[in-house]
Order: sequence, then C-alpha cells, then structure tokens
Amino acid sequence: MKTIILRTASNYMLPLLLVFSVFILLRGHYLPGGGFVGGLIASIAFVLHAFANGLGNTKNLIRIHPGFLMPVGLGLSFLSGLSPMLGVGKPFMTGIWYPEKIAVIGGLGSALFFDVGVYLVVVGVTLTIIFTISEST
Amino acid sequence: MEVLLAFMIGTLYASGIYMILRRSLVKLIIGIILIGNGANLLIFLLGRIAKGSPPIIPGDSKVFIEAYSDPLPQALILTAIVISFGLQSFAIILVKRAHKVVKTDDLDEMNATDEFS
Amino acid sequence: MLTAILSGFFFSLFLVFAGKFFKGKLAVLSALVPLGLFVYFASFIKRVSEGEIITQQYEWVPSFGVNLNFTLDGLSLLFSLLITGIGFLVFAYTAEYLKGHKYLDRFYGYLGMFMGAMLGLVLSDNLISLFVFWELTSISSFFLIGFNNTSQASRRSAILALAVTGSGGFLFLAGSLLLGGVAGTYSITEMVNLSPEIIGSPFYLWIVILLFGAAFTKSAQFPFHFWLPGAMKAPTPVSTYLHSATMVKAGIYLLLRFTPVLGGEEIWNTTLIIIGGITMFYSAVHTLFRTDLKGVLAYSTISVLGILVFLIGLGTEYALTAAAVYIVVHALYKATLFLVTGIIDHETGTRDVTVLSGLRKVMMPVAIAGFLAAISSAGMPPTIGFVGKDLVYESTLHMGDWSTVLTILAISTNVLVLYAGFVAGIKPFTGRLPERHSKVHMPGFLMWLPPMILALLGLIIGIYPAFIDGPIVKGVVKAVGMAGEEVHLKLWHGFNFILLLSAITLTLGILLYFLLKPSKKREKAIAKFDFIAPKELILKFGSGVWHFSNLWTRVFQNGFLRNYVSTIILFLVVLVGYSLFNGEQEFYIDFSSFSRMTYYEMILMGIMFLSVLFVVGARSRLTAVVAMGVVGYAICLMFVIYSAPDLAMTQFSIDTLTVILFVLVLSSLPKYLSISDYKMRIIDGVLSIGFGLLITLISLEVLSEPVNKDVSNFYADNAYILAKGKNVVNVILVDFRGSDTLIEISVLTVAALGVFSLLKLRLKRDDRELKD
Amino acid sequence: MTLDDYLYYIILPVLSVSILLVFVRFVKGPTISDRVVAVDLLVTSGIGIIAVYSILTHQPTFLDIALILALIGFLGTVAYSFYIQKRKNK
Amino acid sequence: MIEQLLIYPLLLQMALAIILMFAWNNTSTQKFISISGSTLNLALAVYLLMYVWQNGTQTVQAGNWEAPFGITFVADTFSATLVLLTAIAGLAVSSFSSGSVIPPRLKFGYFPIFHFLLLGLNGAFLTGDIFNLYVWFEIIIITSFVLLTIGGEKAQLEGAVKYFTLNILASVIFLTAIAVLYGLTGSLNMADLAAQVAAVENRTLVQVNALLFLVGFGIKAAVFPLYFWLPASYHTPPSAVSSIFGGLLTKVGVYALIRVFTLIFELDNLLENVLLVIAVLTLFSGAIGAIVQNNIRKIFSYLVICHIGYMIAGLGMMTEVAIAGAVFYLIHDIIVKTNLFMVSGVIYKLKANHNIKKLGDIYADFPKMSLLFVIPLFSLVGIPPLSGFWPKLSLIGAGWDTENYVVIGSILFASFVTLFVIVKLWGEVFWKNGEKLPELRNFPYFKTLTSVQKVQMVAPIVFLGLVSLYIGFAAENIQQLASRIAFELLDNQEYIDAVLNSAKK
Amino acid sequence: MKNRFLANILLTFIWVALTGSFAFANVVFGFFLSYFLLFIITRGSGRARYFRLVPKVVSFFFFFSYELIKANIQVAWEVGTPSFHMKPGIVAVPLDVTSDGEITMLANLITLTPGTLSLDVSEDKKVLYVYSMYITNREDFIRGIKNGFEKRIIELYS
Amino acid sequence: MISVIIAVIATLGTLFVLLAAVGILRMPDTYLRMAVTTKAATLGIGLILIAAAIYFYDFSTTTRVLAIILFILLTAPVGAHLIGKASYISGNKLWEGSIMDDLKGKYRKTGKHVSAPKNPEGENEQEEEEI
Ligand code: NA
Ligand code: NA
Repeated sequence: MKTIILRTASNYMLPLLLVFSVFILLRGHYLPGGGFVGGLIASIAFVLHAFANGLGNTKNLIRIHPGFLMPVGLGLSFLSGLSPMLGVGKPFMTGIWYPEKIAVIGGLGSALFFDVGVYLVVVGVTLTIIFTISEST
Repeated sequence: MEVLLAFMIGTLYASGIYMILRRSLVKLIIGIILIGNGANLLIFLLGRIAKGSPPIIPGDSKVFIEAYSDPLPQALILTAIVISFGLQSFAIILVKRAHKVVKTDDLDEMNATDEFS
Repeated sequence: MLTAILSGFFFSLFLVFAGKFFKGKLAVLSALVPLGLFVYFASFIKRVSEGEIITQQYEWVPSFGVNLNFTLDGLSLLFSLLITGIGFLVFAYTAEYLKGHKYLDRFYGYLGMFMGAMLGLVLSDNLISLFVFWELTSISSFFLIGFNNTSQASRRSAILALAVTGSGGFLFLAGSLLLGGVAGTYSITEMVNLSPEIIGSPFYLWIVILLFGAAFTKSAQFPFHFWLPGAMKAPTPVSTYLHSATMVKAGIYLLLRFTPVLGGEEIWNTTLIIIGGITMFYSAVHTLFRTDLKGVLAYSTISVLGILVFLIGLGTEYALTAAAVYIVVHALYKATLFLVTGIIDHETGTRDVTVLSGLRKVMMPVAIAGFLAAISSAGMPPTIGFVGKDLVYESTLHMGDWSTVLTILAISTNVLVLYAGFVAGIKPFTGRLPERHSKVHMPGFLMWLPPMILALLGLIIGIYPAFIDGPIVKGVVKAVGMAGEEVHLKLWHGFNFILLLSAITLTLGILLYFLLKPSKKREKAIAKFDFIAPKELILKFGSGVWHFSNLWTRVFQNGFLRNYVSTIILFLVVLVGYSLFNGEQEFYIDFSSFSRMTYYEMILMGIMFLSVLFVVGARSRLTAVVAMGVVGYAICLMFVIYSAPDLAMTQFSIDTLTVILFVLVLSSLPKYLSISDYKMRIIDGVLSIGFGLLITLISLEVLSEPVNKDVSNFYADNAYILAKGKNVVNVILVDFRGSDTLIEISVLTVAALGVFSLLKLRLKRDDRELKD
Repeated sequence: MTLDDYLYYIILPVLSVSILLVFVRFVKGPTISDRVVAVDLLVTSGIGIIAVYSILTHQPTFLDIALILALIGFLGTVAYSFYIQKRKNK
Repeated sequence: MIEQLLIYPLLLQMALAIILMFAWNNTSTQKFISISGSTLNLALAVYLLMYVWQNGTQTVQAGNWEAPFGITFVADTFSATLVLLTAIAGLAVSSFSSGSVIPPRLKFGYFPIFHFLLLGLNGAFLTGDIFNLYVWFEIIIITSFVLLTIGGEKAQLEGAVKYFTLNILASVIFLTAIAVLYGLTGSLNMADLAAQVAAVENRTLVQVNALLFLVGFGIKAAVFPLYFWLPASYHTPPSAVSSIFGGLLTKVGVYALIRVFTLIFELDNLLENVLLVIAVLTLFSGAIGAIVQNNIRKIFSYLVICHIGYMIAGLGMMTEVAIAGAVFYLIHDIIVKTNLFMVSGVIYKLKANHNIKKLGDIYADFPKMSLLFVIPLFSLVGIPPLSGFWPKLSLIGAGWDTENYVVIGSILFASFVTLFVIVKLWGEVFWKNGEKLPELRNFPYFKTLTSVQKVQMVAPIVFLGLVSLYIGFAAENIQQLASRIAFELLDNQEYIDAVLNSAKK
Repeated sequence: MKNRFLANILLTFIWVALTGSFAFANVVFGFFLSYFLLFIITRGSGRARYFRLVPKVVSFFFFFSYELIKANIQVAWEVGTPSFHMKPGIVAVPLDVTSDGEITMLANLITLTPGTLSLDVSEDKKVLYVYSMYITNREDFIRGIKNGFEKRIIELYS
Repeated sequence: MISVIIAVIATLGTLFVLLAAVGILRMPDTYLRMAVTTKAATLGIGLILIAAAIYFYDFSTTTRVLAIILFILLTAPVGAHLIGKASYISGNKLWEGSIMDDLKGKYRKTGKHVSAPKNPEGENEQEEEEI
C-alpha cells in the first residue's frame, strides 16, 4: 500500500510503539503488561512499518533476521531460570533478586531477565511468522 | 451474570464445532479459534469472576486490602491464549499450503491418506 | 538339560554368522549336534526306566512363577529320543538332499532352532516355559514351510499353518494362565497332585476346552487338520521331522502330559474319542483321493494323530500303552516313508504316484526301506506296526457298549492307513520302470541310509518288542499316571480274536490296494467337495473377516474429517451427558450464588453472541474474519469488565495479529463456500448445540459448588512479599509458574519454525524423489 | 446523584446504545468497507467505555488497556484496507 | 544438586534445542550435537531411574515454591522409567534421523524441533501439575505438527490437517477438563488434587470431569472411537518422524490416563466399564484395521492403535497385576514401535516403496538385515519369550482374576491378528519376489548412502533390538519394575507425600 | 544528526510521561532507551525541526480545535435532522506543501475535520484528493483548504 | 465541583460518540459514514479521556491520557484515509447525490498494481515489495 500518509505516520509511530513496548515490558511486574504484551506491541510496530514501507525496508531496518531473536530470547529465559541452580544452588526457576531497588524498573531479579527473554521470543516469533508469510504471498 | 457468560461459552463451543464440521478449510480454522476462545473463557468463568478488582496490589501496600479477582486463572488463560496464537498461526499457514498443494478447499476431498492403497 | 535345549539355539545362532562354511561338505557335520544329544538322552534310559525322574531347575522370571525347571520322565524321554534320533538322521539326510542349496545354512538354522524348541517343550515342567517352547516350534515350522519363499503356495501354507497353530497357541496361553491361577502353580508335577482340586474347580471346563484347542490345532485334529497337508510344501526333511515325527505330536504330548491332571472325566474322554475318531477316519478316507506321495502321507499322518487322540480318549492302560507304542511305530515308518518319498522326488523330480513305478530297478535299498515301512504301517507281523495295531484293537474291544463301533472304526481306519502306506512305500517301486525314469540313479548313502536305519529299527523292535517295552513304553505309561503293570508288549499273542481282526484288516487293505489304483480322476472328483471342507470353510470365514474388517475400517476411517469430529463429539456428549444426568447427585444450579446482571454486560454479551452468529453465517471470508475480530474485541472488553487487564491487553494484541495473519493469507486461502447440504447443517447444528449446552450446564453446576481458594490466596499474599511483584498475574507467569511460560515460549518458537519451514521449504522438482 | 451513579445510569447506557448502533451498521454492511469502518468505530467507542469504566471502578489501570486499543486497533484497520485493496487487484 | 537430578533431562533437552537453533544451517554440527546430547541424556535417564529405584520418589519444586503453590516436577518410578524409554528411543531416532532425513529438511530446523519434542515428552512424564501437563502437551503437539508437515508434501499436508484438527480438539477438551477441575477444587497440583477431588461433595461433577479427561487423553492415546487422526497421518512424514511418533506420542496419552486415573480420580463403575469397553473396541478396531492395509506404515499405525487397547484394558481392570501388565506393555511397546517404524524406514530406503504388494526380496537380498528386523517384528507379536509376550501374562491373568472374559477374548484376538498381520507382512515383504520397481533417479537409496549414514540408520535398530531382547529375556527385571510401578500407582501415598511434604523434610 | 538528537529528546520525554516519573535515573534510562531504539530504526532520513515547533503547535492546536468543534456541530445537525442537505464529492486539491510530513499533516487534519476525508495523494505529491460532504463550488472549497490548514502548516514547518 | 466538571465533559464526549454512532447508521454511503464518524468519535473519546484524567488527577494517569489522545489523533485519520482509498479502489460507489468525482478514472490497471493515481508525467514508479 503505497501511501505517503501511512508511510509518514508509520515513521512516527514506530519509535513511539517501540518505546511503549519497552515500557509495557518493564512495568509488567507491577502493573498490567510484561514480556508477552510488550513483545506483541513491538512486533506490531514493525509490522505496521512493513505495511507502510514495504517489507524490504523494514528488514533493512532490523538488520538481523528476526528468527535469530528466538534462540536468543529462549536462551535468556532459560539461563535466568537456570541461574539459581548454578549460582546459589536453589531449584530451577527460583527467583533471585538484587537486594537494592533499581531506578526505572524497581527490583532487579532473574524474573526480569526471564521476561525480557519472553519479549525477545515473542518479537522473534511474530516477526518471523509475519515476514515469512508476506514474502510468500 | 454467570448464566449469560456460561451461555456465551456454550455458544462459542457450539459454533466452534459447527464451523469445524463445515468441510471448508477456512471455516475449520475459524471454528478452532472460536472453540479455543470458549475454552479460555470457561477457565475464566469457572475460576469465578469478579468485577472491578484486578489482581494488582495497589500502589504502596504490600498485600491486597480490598477484594481481588483470582489471578491464577488469568495467568493460565494468558498462557493458553499465547499458545493458541502459535497454533493458530501455524494452522492458518497449514491451510494455506494445503489449499495450494491439494488444490481444494473441500475437506471432503482431502482423504487420500485414508484411502487404502 | 538346559544345555541340551540351548545347543539347538546356539547352533542356529552360530549358523547366522558362520553359515557360509556349512553350505558345503561340512554340512553333514551338523548332524553331530542331534547325534550327541541322542546319546546324551539315551544315557538316561536306564535311570528313567527304573522310575527315576531327573530334574533340573533354573530361575527365569520368578515374578511370573516362570522358571526353567526340566523334568525327564518316561514321556519326555520318549519324545527326546525321537527328536534327537530322527533329528540326527534328518540332519544327515539333508546334507545330501539339499546339497549345494544356496540357503542350506538357513535350513539347518531353522532345524536346529526347532530341535531346541521341541526338546524344551517336552522337558519343561513349567507350563509357561512349555508354552514358550510350544510357540517356538510353531515359528520354526513357519520358517521351514516357507523355506521356498518365492513360491506363493509355500508362503500361503506357512502362514496358514502358523495361523492355525498360533491361534491354538493363544488358547493354550489363556488356558495355561487359568490353570496356573486355579492351581496356584505352573509346575506340572505339582498340578498332578492338585488334580482333584483342579477338576473340581468351576473353571475346569474352560481349562479343558482351551488346552484341547491347543492340542487339536497343533496335532492337526479335525477340523483344524488342513494346515498339515499344506505344510508339505516344506522340503521333505521338514515333513519327515516336524510334520510327521515330532512337532505334530506336541499336541499328543500335551494331552498325555495332562492326562493325570485333567483326565478321567467324561468330557475329557468323550471329546477326545469323538474328535480323534472323526479325524482318524476322515483323513484316512482322504488318502484314497491323493496322488501326490506327500499328500497321501500327510493324510495318513493326520489319521494316525487321530488314532493317538482317540487312544488317549479311551484312557485305559491298554489304550495309553497303545498310544505310546503307536508314537514309536508311526515315527519310524512314517519318517521312513517320507524320506523315501524325498529320495524319489529328488531323483525323479516327481511325487506323482500315478506315474511312478518300477524304481526298485534303480534304487533297490530304497525300495527295501519303503517296503519295510509299508508293512509296518500296515501292521503286518513281524514289524512293530503289528504290535501297535494289536494294542489298538485290544483297547477298543475293552470299551464295553461302544466296543463294536469303535473297533469297526479302528479297523476301517487301519485298512485305509495300510492302503496309504502301500501306495507310498510299495507302489513306486513295483511294476515297470518308465522310460523317462530309466536314467534315474541311486542317491548318495547319506540319503538312503537314514530311511533304511529307521525301517530296520521298525523291524527289529517288532521282533524284540521288549527292546522298547521296559525301557521306554513302561516309562510313558507310568508318566501318564498308570501303573504300567497290565500290559506287556509281545509280537505274538497266539491265535485269538485280535489276530482275526488283524487278518481282516490286512486282507481288506491289500484288496483295496490292488483294486483301487491312485488316480487323478478321483483326486479331481473329490476336489468338487472342497467347498465344504474345513479348510475352505475357514478360508471363507477368513475372507469374510477380511471383508468385515474392510467394511468396519472404511466406515470408521472414512476419510471425512467432519465425520471424525462428529463421532468424537457425539461420544463425548453421550458419555458426559449420561454421567451428568444419571450420577449420584441430581443436576442442580444454584442461581442465588450468581452475581447480578447489568445492562452493559448484557449488551456486550448480546453483541458477542450476534457476532458469533454472524461469523457462522457470513458469506465471505473477510466478513467472517472481521466478525471474528469483533468477537475478540468483545472478549477483550469482557476481560476489562471482569478485572483482567493483562488478559485484555494480550487478547487484543493477539486478536489484531490474528487478523493480520488472516488478511495476509486470505487471498491465497480458498473461497468461503457453503458446501454442506441442508440436512447436514441441521444434523451438525443439533450436535453442536447439544455440545454447547452440555458445556453450559456443566459450568453452571460447577459454579454452584463451593471452591477452595488457598492457592490463589497464597499468590496474592506473597506476590509482593516473596516475589517482589505487584501484578500478581505477571508474578505467576514469570515466577510462581514460570516453567509454564518457558515452555509456552518454546511452543511459540516451534510454531514460528513450523511456519517458516512450511512456507520456505519447497522441495524442487528434482527433489520430489528425495524422500525419507 | 453521585458521579458514579451519573456515569452508571446515564453515560454508560448512552455509550452502550452507541455501540449497539454501530454494531447494527456492522451487521448491515453492506460493503466490507462499511464493516471495517464500523469495527474501527467499535474499537474507538470501546476506549471510551473503558475510560468510563475505569472511573467507575476507580482503577486507572484500565486506562492502559485503552492505550493499547488506541495504538493497536489502528493496525487492524490498516490490514483490512490493505486486503480490500489487494483483493480488488486480483 | 543431586536433588534436582530429575529435571536434568529437561534442562538438557532445552539446552540442546536452543543450541541447535544457533547452529541453524550447519547440519553436520547439528547431527553431532543431537547424537552426543542424546547419549548424555540416556546416561542421565539411566542414572535417574537407578536413583529413584534406590531412593524413592524425587521431587523438584520449581521456583522453590512449595507444593501446591509452585509447579512440582516429580519422578516416581513410573515417570523415571518413561524418561528412560524416551531417552532410549530419542537416541535411536536421533541417530536414525542423522542417517535418513534428507538435507532440505535438516536445514529447516528438524533437529531443534526434534529436541523440543523430546523436551515435551520428558516434561509430560515428569510434571506433577495438571496445567503444566497441558503446556507440555502443547509443545508435543506443535512439534509433532511441524515434524509432520516439514517438507510440505501433499500427503503430509492432507494428513496434517486431520491430525491437527483432532489433536487441537483433544487439547480443547483437556483444557475444558482442567477448567472444571480448577472450578471444583481451586488447585492444579496433582498430588494436592488427589485430596481435593476426594473432598468434593458433588460426585457427579467429579465423574463428569473424569470423563472429560478420559475423552481428551483418549484422543491423544488414539483409542476407539477417537483414534481417527492416527491412521490418517502416521504414514506420511519421514520415517524418522514416524518412529518417534509411533513409539512415544500415543503413549503420552496413555501415561496421562494412567496417571490421572490412579492419582486424581478413582475408577467408579461407569469409568471402569467405559475403559474396558473402549479397550475391547480399540483392540478390535486396531487389529482388523491392520488386516486390510497394504502400506507398511499404515499397518503399523493400526497396530499402534490396537496395542493401546492392551494398556487401556490393564488400566480398566485396575488390579496391581493388570496395571503392571499395562506398564510392562507400555515399556515394550515404546521400544518396539519405535524400532518398527525405523525398520519401515530402512525398507523404504532399500526399495523406495511402502506397499507390501509391491515390495519383496528383502530376505534374499539382505538376509542379515532381515534377521535383525525379525527381532522387533516378532517382539511385537509377542512370540515368547520376546518382549511382547510377558505383559500378556499379567493382562490375561488379571482378566481371569476379575472375570473379564470379553477382555481376555479381545486380547487373544488382537494377539492373533497381530501375529497374522506380521507374518503376512513377512511373507510379502521379505519372502516374496517383489515387483520390478522403477529406479528413481534422485531417491536416496540405501546403497547410495555413505557408510556413516548406513551405520546411523542400522545401529539404532540393532540397539533397540537388543533392548527388546533384554526386555524379553530379562523379563524378571522389567516385571519387578512394572510391579513396583503398579504398586506405587495404586498406593499413591508415597507420591503425595513426596510432593506435599518435601518442603518440610 | 541534529534531528536524531531531537527525536531522541522527544522520545525521552514521552518515556518520562508514560512512566510518570521525572526521577533522574528514569530520564537517563529513557534517554538511552530512545537512543538505542533510534539507533535501531533510523536510516538517516530528514526529520522535522522540533524546537521551533512548540509555540506554533500551541497556536495551531487552538485553531484546529475551533475547526473541529465547528465542523462537528455542522455534522451533528446533518446527522440529527431527518433530511439530508449535503452535496458530497471528491475534489482534487493542488498542493503547495511538498514534504511528506507536511502533506501527511495536512491530509490528517482534513480528515479529522468532520465532513471531509483525505482519500489519496497523487504519485507526484502535487494533488490531494479530498472527499467532502459540502461542496458548493470546487474553487471555494480548494481555497478554504489552502487558506486554512495548508497555510498554517507551511508556517509551522518553516 | 470536580464531579460536575467531569460529568459535563464526559457528557459532551458521550454525545459526540453517540453522534458518530447515529451518523454511521444513518449516512447513505461509505464515504459519508467515514466523514461523519472519524472525527466525532475522536473528539468524543478525547473528552471522555480528559474526564478520566481529571478524575484520577495524578501525573502518570494524565500523561497516559494525553498519550492516548495523541495516538488517536495520529491514527484515526490515517485509518480513515486508508479505508477510504481502499474502498474507492475496490469500486465502492459514491452516493447518488454526489456532485463531483475528481478521482474518477485516476486509478488504472497495470495488471499487477493499480493503486496509484495516474500522474501526468508518467514517471516510472518504483516497485516496492509490499506486504
Ligand atoms: Na440531516
Ligand atoms: Na474529516
């Protein structure tokens, strides 16, 4: 869909949506949101960009193949689940927390890394699916 | 209210199955989505519903002061929704490919694998 | 004894790897295995005849009460000697008979396996172990019958034989387990002591029926006899060894073995007499209509097996002694006749008795062996056959009211068996040697010596029956629970009624032989009745089963997804509906526990309901998808109203993404047609509504029940304190139940990989054949 | 009459009726574009309802959902119009 | 760290899957990682079973949340055994895949997905949480979808549509059952549920709930009349995939049925009768289905269904002997069915055909290989003393004990038909002179494979053959295992204590 | 370079607004987050000049609100009364604005005003096709737009 | 007092939403429906959101409300434009009372791609991979 209007609007919306997605991701532990919704919003941002600018441009923008985010995110979540076993000898998935509060995100703990992993996987999955489909139609 | 919701869930199950039975590939997927929504809502309903009390601990307290709705079914449904999304995406593509390769939309014509060789 | 049994198996195993060395001249060496075993078992004759029972015990699967306890008593010894002795001769004979055959090693392998299994069968004291070996004999038989596996007839016969004996085997298994359960042990020795309890148990009839099933199929009793003539597709050494001398007698062995446990009851005796009687006469008659030497021998074998069952049914000491002798007699002469037939077949290339004659001129020793065997089968003095036949008449004459009928039956059968023996053992050698057989020459001594030895043995022990009486026959009789005092084997009983009967038998038989030459015409004539023969009936039944299976499978696996779905849903609705309305608790709904309905909820539900209907009724794909979107948004609003913000967000995002997915592929999706007809829609509609209603009712009843909220309360109470989060749903997702989430994202990942491969992996035209 | 009552008995019903009216248009169509417009408006009205509901229940949290609706609902519209246009091109 | 031994197989499979994704295009590295990882997994699984055997039921409370609040992973003897079987089959199929799966598929994530499947299987066996079980089921489903369709050939896709729909339906029913269960008890931990369900007053709803689980798992287990997806699809994917499907997929359903009906629900009269009727009809339908097929893999597919009947019958009779029989059969069946589908794969590579009418000559051309194939074929039939024989002793014995004569009859019937079908197959495929099949230009015939590939394909058949022989000849060991499992299942207190009291220990 | 920095600041501001915390750490985090995201997504294209924007935006906002309310009342009248008085049609409006941003803004503002709708922009970006409910005369309509929104947008962007 | 302000603003907003709803129902063609609804709803929703912002009266809620309004202002017209254009291209007729159509015939068939209005210079349009 070649329209200047959509293209221009989408250029404004992409950073907005991405910021918003990170916002939703980080506050998930305290308010509605989290890795899933955050990841979905981020992917929607890119999908919108792709609708407006063509898939090629969006791919150039992202540079890496989105599929690569899947093992990365999965690995991150997995390692954050594994960390208590390797670190403090607690069972798998035990939450470990940095004792002090951190600005912006509140408590810093393995759960956050876990959620970031979820975010990355969701972005990777959604974009892989949608980009693949777009390329084949 | 539960009665209406239960009725709605029944409607989703019924329409889901009805659509699955329609021989058409696209309807099949729509049926699957409908019935999946029904199952999610069923967990929601049977976990007992409550209005206006999200399971979020308010600002500066450490525990709930007022009533809160059961967070567990919500977490379960969230998991189920996301899983369904994965499956549905795959299903849509499967149908697309199947349609392209088998060259029919009529499920009744897709029975080569059940034929005896 | 375990070593003895295993040696057969080890021998086979050895051949799998070293087979190529045994295809040539070394092949004859394999006969050393049975020979050694024969010597080994022969060494026990003295001890066993003195009443000793040799046992050996090995643990195997004690949990099941299964062990490898072996018992060598008179009965086992007789069989062991037959198995190893005839085995030795057959092994040797085979070396010549199949000389240079490509698969000679395989053949020996099967034979070795069979020998081991058969020894195990007759030596096992444990019923389950016995069953194990029983099945192994069937399997070896299968491989041997199908040895010429490129011939369809061979394959069919092998399968048929295994099907019959195998089905019997399963009956045996069920019977064994029942018997073991009733007796509390699988040890046959112990069962003998428990005989009264077993006979008195309510399961006695079942046990007998099941074991008869096993014995009758294995020993080819009418109407299960038909597999045996088919088994003649196997090379002649196999027919000699398995299908005449040993394996087919396993059923006889079983009946003898269980006579002291289950015998003596009317159902036992009567059934055996009837089945044995029918079998012996029916198949004896059949010999008149055969022209293939092996066919003749097969039917006469069945007939003899019938006689044996018949004798066991008579159950007197006379009868059982007769049975013991008959086993020996038959083994000797029938093996001889088969081996002779094998020689004829091997040298002339035909077994058609109508074209065979005068072969004595080219193979005199073979003719002698054939002749001796024939007269033994005829029961002519001084062969052991004569002794055996006398004992049979002796037994039937003792049967009170029925003695006349039974004796006449026995005489008729013997007349026909005589006929068969003469046809097989004498006919090919007498008369004129046809031109085309003039070049036929003597086989190597490895082939003619074994039948000669067997034939001479029949003669020798006929003259000196004491040779086997004390050492062997008495042992058998004692083993089957008789005193063994009553009967003594003698060749000459003086002039008495029985001698008269023998004379009648011989006269009639010889008359028959001279009057009734084997003829193709007769063979064809009888073929007209095949359609009522048990084999045909069972094959027809089998084909009926096949057609039924085909129908059943096509009806259920009909290829229509909608039928599969309907079946499953119908099953669920009926089952769950039945339970819901017929359970202990009457169906009820407690409306008072529900919350108040508000107008906006009703409107929302109304919109959602209509949208769903709209989806169902939509004419175009896009309309349906848009309406689906509305349903999704309505659900999202519902989540808002019922306090689930996270769900609302997720539902909405995913709904939008699903719409995008649809839209992206919609144009390449099929058209959105209503294909199904009106009637189907009604039926499906009723089923669907039933299903939906069921879910509604279940959920309402569940909602009327109290529920325990401990788990949720724990989450709520500890979400912040222990898990440092305030959005409890998110805390559950990433902490309390983080494992779910980890797998869930794996699911997503795999789905994406799946989409990727479905769309990107296109096998090129050249790769179409690249399959795995 | 408190604010809550006012919202509950006046505002929310009017919004609900609006949604119903829009839904009628959705059902009537007749073109797919009309339906898409209707859905778009349904989503927008949904934002309003959520805002009112968040006042009624004193839960500002619900406004976040409104935010998401505002951001993402648009994409649905983009997708539909994309399809409508593409379908024509076929 | 030894306390967490039981989740090591899960962690390992997950790690493997992730690492394999990073090695996306490098198929030779993937083969190496997959095979060596599977070997390590086997070692872990063996150790786990030994450890559980000696030290009793093990638990891991994931996230360190005591049960019933977190997700508990439990390894009792049953679970540990199944994990071991999965490891055995997994290693075999990993190697077999390396040898047989064509490069295009390997380049599209075959191995990562395969390990996700193994992950799912292990997880389903080890979890002690009913919703977590659902999630594991989902990963099993999605991986099986992908493995089923990878390559996207016509038959694959047609089969996949049915497979997909019916399995999704099963998931929905399972989820419905979970909803009802949660609605009645408020709990998800299976050990906790044992007590919670017993405390529910409305027994009708409990029964309804149990029936929903029965139908949901019944579809997965492929019992009559819910099995339709199986014959429609199992013969369509690459043989390596069929192997893991045939060996393990339906068994997860059986596992779940056994677990749920021994731990959470008690069998009442209705349930027992339903199970037995299902078992009988499954034995019957599967058996006669196999009679009429000509495609090797279809024959095996129907036999998969048929033999599920044995296990359901064992469950339905619900005595210790019967359950032991069912478990023994399960153990045997996983090994043998995996092996048989691999055998079908080798046969396919030899002749490029699956139709028994067209195949032939294999005994003449490949005698040693044929003898090797005899092991799984005859083990399946249960030719004594091979592995399939022993569990029938328990099942038939239990049948006599509980006076279920129809069940005995069905078991015998199914055994007979299996014998007949396998013997027929032997005659057709191995003995007969086959048709002259056209030489396909690009087909990866066995003879064209590298010797490494040949070993990768044949070695697992030898390996599983040896395992089968072990099960048959060392039946005592297996029976002791099965008996202990049956004992633990019927007397579930140890399981419950291990889960609920482990925090206090 | 400058544009990017400005965009960065703007996003940082939005971040702060979203999170609702002016805490130093939050601002810094927002800045780096925005920086990172911009790094990911920008491709050197020119962006608007943000600084001069603010005051013009304010005045523009009031102008727009006035237009919005005025048109809304007009439409309310149309919708609320039983008969239709509109004379709708599509008009090709020649454009003086040139940049994508200006065109988009103009088109959006037109659309946001009740009764009108921007349908498309020609390929050469010289014509805007506007749908309107009330067209008495093509030239008047075009003049209305050029003197209203377009003029102000040009001011805004200059 | 605050309540009254909130009530008034909310009422206004609601009326605009109602207006849009009636409009979409009543207007005779797609373009008119769009022309009527986009803005009415935007204004209405904006007002309701402002009411909410006043009600909660805290910084984060207010900023969030402003963000929502901003997003709506950005997306609503673009959405309308897209549907309108798509609708026109797909052949959706103008209402019979329409007085002019400058777009008529501007969309040409190029076989594959027809969406762009004809431009007089006939520049080569660059084909982009679109989704
Ligand atoms: Na008007
Ligand atoms: Na406007």
